[in-house]
Amino acid sequence: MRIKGLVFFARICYLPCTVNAAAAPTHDSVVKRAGAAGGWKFAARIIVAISLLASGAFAQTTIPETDPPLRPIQNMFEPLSTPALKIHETSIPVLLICAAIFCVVTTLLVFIVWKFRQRNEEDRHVEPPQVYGSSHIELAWTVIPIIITVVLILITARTIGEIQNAKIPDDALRIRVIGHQWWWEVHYLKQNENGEWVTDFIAANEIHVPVGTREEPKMTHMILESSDVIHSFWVPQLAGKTDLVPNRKNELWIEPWATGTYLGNCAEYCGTQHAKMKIRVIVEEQDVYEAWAQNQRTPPPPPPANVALGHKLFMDYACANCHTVDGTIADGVFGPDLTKLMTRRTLGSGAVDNTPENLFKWVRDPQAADMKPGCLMPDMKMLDSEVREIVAYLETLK
Amino acid sequence: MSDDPRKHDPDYVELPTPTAWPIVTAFGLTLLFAGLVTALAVSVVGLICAIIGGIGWFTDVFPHPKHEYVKVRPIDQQPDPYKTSRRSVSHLKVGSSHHRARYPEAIHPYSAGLLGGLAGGAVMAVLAVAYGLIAKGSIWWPVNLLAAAAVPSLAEATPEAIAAFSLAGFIVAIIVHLALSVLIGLLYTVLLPMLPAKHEWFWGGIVPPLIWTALISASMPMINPALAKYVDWPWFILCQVAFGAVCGFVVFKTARVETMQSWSFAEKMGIEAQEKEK
Amino acid sequence: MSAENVNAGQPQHFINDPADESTPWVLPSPRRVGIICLILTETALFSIFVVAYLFYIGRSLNGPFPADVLHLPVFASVCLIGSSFTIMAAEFALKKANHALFNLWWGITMLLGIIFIVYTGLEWHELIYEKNLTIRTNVFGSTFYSLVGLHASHVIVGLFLLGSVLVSSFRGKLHHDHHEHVEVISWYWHFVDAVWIVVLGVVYILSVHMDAPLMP
Amino acid sequence: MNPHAPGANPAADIDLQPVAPGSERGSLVALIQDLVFTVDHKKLGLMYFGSGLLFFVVAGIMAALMRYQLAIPNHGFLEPDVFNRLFTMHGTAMVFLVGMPMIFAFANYLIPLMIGARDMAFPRLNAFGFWIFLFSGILLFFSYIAGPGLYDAGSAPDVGWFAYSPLTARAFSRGHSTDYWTISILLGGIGSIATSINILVTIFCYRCKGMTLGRMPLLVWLYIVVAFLVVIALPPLSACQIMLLLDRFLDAKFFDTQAGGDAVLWQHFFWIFGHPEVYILILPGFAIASEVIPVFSRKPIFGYPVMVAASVMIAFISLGVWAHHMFAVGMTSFGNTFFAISTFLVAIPTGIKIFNWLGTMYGGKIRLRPPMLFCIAFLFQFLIAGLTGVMLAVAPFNWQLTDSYFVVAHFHYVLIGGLLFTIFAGVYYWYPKCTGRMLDEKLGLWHFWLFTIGFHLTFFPQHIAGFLGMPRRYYTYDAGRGWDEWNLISSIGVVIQAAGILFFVYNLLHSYFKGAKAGDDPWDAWTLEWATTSPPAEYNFEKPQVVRSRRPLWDLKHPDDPDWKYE
Repeated sequence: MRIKGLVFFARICYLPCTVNAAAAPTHDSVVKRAGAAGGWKFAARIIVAISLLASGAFAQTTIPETDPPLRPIQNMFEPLSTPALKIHETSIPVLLICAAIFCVVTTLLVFIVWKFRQRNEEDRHVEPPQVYGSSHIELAWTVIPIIITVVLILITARTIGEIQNAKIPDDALRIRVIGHQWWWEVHYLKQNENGEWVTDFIAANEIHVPVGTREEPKMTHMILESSDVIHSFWVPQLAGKTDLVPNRKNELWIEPWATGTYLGNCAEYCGTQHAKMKIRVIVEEQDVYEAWAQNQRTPPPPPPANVALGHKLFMDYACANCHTVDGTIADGVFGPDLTKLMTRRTLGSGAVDNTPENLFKWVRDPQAADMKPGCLMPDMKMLDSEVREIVAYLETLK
Repeated sequence: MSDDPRKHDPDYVELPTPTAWPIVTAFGLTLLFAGLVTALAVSVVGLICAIIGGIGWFTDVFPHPKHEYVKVRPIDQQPDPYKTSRRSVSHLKVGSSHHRARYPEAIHPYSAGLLGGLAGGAVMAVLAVAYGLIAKGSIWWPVNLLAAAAVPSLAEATPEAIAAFSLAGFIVAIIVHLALSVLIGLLYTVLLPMLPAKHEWFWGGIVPPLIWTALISASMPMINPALAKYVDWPWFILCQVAFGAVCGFVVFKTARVETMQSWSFAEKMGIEAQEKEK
Repeated sequence: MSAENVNAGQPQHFINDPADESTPWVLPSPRRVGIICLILTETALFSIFVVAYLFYIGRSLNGPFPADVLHLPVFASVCLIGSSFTIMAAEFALKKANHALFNLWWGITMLLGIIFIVYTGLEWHELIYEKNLTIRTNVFGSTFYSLVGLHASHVIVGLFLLGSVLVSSFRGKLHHDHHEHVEVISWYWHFVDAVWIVVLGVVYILSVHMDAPLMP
Repeated sequence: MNPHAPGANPAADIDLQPVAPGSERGSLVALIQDLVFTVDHKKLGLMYFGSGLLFFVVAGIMAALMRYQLAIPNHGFLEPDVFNRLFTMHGTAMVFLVGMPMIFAFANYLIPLMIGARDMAFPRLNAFGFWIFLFSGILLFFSYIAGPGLYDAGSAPDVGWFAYSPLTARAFSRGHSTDYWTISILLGGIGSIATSINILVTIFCYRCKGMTLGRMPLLVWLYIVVAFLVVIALPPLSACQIMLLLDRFLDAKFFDTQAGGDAVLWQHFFWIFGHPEVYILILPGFAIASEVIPVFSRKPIFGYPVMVAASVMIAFISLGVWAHHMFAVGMTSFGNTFFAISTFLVAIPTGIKIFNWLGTMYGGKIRLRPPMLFCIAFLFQFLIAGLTGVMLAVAPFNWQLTDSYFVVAHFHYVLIGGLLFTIFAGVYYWYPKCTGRMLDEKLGLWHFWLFTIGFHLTFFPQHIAGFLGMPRRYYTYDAGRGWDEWNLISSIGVVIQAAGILFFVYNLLHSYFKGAKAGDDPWDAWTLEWATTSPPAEYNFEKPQVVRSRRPLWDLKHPDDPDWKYE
């Protein structure tokens, strides 16, 4: 009860704009928020609009709707998964203690400056009494912070243990996430006869996981690795961030209890397109998840005749050197696995939505300013007609 | 050089001679490294510069650092005698009759605080363990509940597990209990002299424990959920008061000091010293 | 401006204060404080390389490994550590104003240092050309050459310092009041020796007998 | 009374001895000659300040460009690589080319004056330290010009000021851009260490008669701590730069994860330097505040021994907290707990210091002049910075907050709210001493209010953007993530800050020529630098000084009631 009150307090204090966003996520929550916002924010939006016009910025302004609904506002004070909740519960006493200290010291400061400011001419000629210090008050303001520190240490130690040393239940979904410059490779794992965890199927950038409830949580356990530089996996409403370090295996777990498409980001600077290394964690009902996983496991049929040209171009150009399409000669590992490309909602790790036009523009030149300039996929300098053929082929990969 | 007559002349001041060798050396060193990212020739030039600079510098300071004598300014350009517009200084009411103070005035020695804290802590521990034994049949019950603030396995443990011995819990509980007892004991050395002279046992032994118990009860669900779940308030308060009473008593008896109850609050705190009344 | 005013500019009553007059004002020598700070900063530098070496023990993916290629440099170590004693002897001679003896001991110190450097050169030559261990071979090679090389470079700097003292001594420019310079240089030399003892323990003894990482 | 012209070299009209080359004023050549040849601690201090200010303006413009890019979502003003270079250079320049020279500027100018010495212990080394700092800065910025055009020498570094491996490996950072960064830091490090050794030796060996360690001004004490930290924390940085150079030029394997090297090792080594560096930068801020606040409150510093002890404690603890920058790299729970605890400990001495400053002001007669205003703002902002620091120390909370805009806000509150504000306070306080003229008070107030408002407008919203999951080092972001308004406000704040800085720079120039005459001791202060003329003579003091208390000038001004009777 108390905690709920505090949560509310924290929300009011810090985040007036997002109170209802996660409570009732809707398809157009972004637009709704704008409408519900106060007058000053409306003014801010006008300024945004003017600057947009003035600077000739790109047109993309909002994130389109998805199913399950998007959760674009990743407010860390609205956790929807166990580790994020534990962090949140730890943060509340910390915030309260800090707020209390802030209030006390600021009040003192303002009071002192006001009370003891030099007021009149007489003040100019008389020095105040010279006080060097006071053993007992100095002792007091040493001991009291130490006591506060002891309290903070206790809660911190407990929460670290609770999150880092959690047991992995038998029914946990296990996946391996491998960071690449600038995308995510996701291996869904299964246990083989020897009890080892081996790859079941491979996805990229969008991580589908089943939902649980707060009473009966469903854990998804991730092993985090990197193939090149250090990245960091961060979806604030699900868990704190953990780095993906080459040559190391880090762990992260989530237990989401609300469905939705959670937006996250790479949080460790990893090179040119660090900003467009976005994460989507799609939390869905168990049966929806199962259906998706089953589809991912199913090898694709051979390409239909009407896209044979596109298929050939894909294999002839360097595409196949970097990308894998199961059941074909394409087995490259530098780029995302494209076997189920059309089941994904974005291209380029969240750079743009996966629409036919965007797919065309992406294949034609991923380095274009409105795509992902600097990404490791080169501009292949293909003719538009060739691109169209390849896109037609890619559109069959679902 | 060392026999220069100006060396002991108060009208002359010895200063190091200006020199360009440091900048030459620094420049050479920079070029030496810059060659790595540009061309080898840059490094070569840099090395030569650095060596020349280094040698030049060496000759500057060896066998004796080069210096020159500068004549001091004429008297009318030298600094003014020290003046201030603030000739008078407000006097203190308390402490010495002078204008300034440091407040060692009269507080209990720190050792009294340590001792009081330890004594209070011991009594509190005995009471808590007694409660565990009587109410839950286990001396580890209170120990583990205290440790549950920091030990995750205890925070989510069943009552049986809390009643059982846990090494981690024991160590954490001992450290936390000792640390807090001593710290609060130290606070008592500061606090007691400021309390009203009458009924010290009440102001020192009962009131502070009640205040901090109220604070703890407000924050306990966040700081120690397990304790919040199983706490037995009458016993809990009894333990706190026992600590306060014992600690206060020990501190108070160790060395009696003059109380400051007649002083103003700021004076008690030692951060202000009032002016003497005219 | 009168003379009185000038005096008022100075803290007159302090100068007249007998308490101050009678207590001499002695401060530490700048050279000594300076060299202590320098040694402190060098210690910090070396400790990072030592930690890197310790951390990478047992982590090389391919050989050669320390046990395959390193043997204890007994003679070189005796020379370098012995030079700490000879430099003390030289200092002692300078204090007694015995310049000939000073030159002798100082020269021996330099000679011992040079022997050490020559030994290191030979060792490196053997490692690189016969045992195929270079700085790029594995993490052992990287940490070994950087740590030992850093130490050797300090020995070389030390030799330059020793040499400059010897040259000035021969040219007769080394006066009695330079004993502090000499002392400071000897402190640096002792420090270089002390580092070698650490390097010896870590590189030539510990890592030769370890094949698993020390740290998790 | 002797109204001598400000800036005039009093030694110039002495005919007996040719003094420093170029001390005859007027010709530009003479001036440059003077600057190049000088070994005078005051001139070097001013040169440190001038070059630091120059780099500050440059790095500030870089920040403004970045904020313009981030003002609105999906802004196309800057390319990703350009942006990445900007934040790398901004961070590197602000830490190594602004923070370090600024703290050395104050150290150089003030320490010899405050301890009654004629110059630094090693004046030539002092000049060397300055020049190598300046050249390293020029080399770093040269990387922009060198670009692909000159020798194909690469471009400005784009790996962040922390340059985490393996992003700096040849495989991920081609060309020489990272090498520029490494070499520049390595060279600058040599200068910083040399200067710090010089500071330590000066303080230990050149104090005037009677100035025991317990009677030194707090500023001098804090610089002992700072210089000590530089001496032991900078070498780890140099060591890891050497390793990186070996990796990049000789193909060594220190950070090569393919060859068994460890990427996290770099982070350990870097932050063993990096965290003490924060205290290296902020302690001089504390030092300035500890001089200004007493003088403007007309009281001695409250609890001098405790202030000294707290500073030493901060330095000591700061050497054992580095891995709190690395809570997310996957340390063991033991490691995380250890570093969380050690970090909490820093809060204790820091809290003591804040309370002691408040204690100094309490019961005083506070003159609200620009130096004091900046110190009061510093107290307020540093309080916020300290509290957000406590939040970051809570390791689980840190897993959410680290690498987000919350951290950006936090360390800007530390370094701007803490260091820069105290530097401003120091400039307003000691400008009269350096030039003989007062800074204009009205312009100072404009500067103060504009900069303070702009600062909070810029950096406070970033806390909230961080709470909403906005990561650092993003050149662009999508609309609709809840970040838009906060970023826009933040960018607007920059304009106001820039206006404040304009007032400041204008004030510096304007007052140099037109400011009111200051006199020797305009603030009625108590430390030895005010016992000489403004500006001081080349040799600082005509006669050796003698002190008997922490406030020698108080003793002289109140001979009937001197301090030394009580200390």
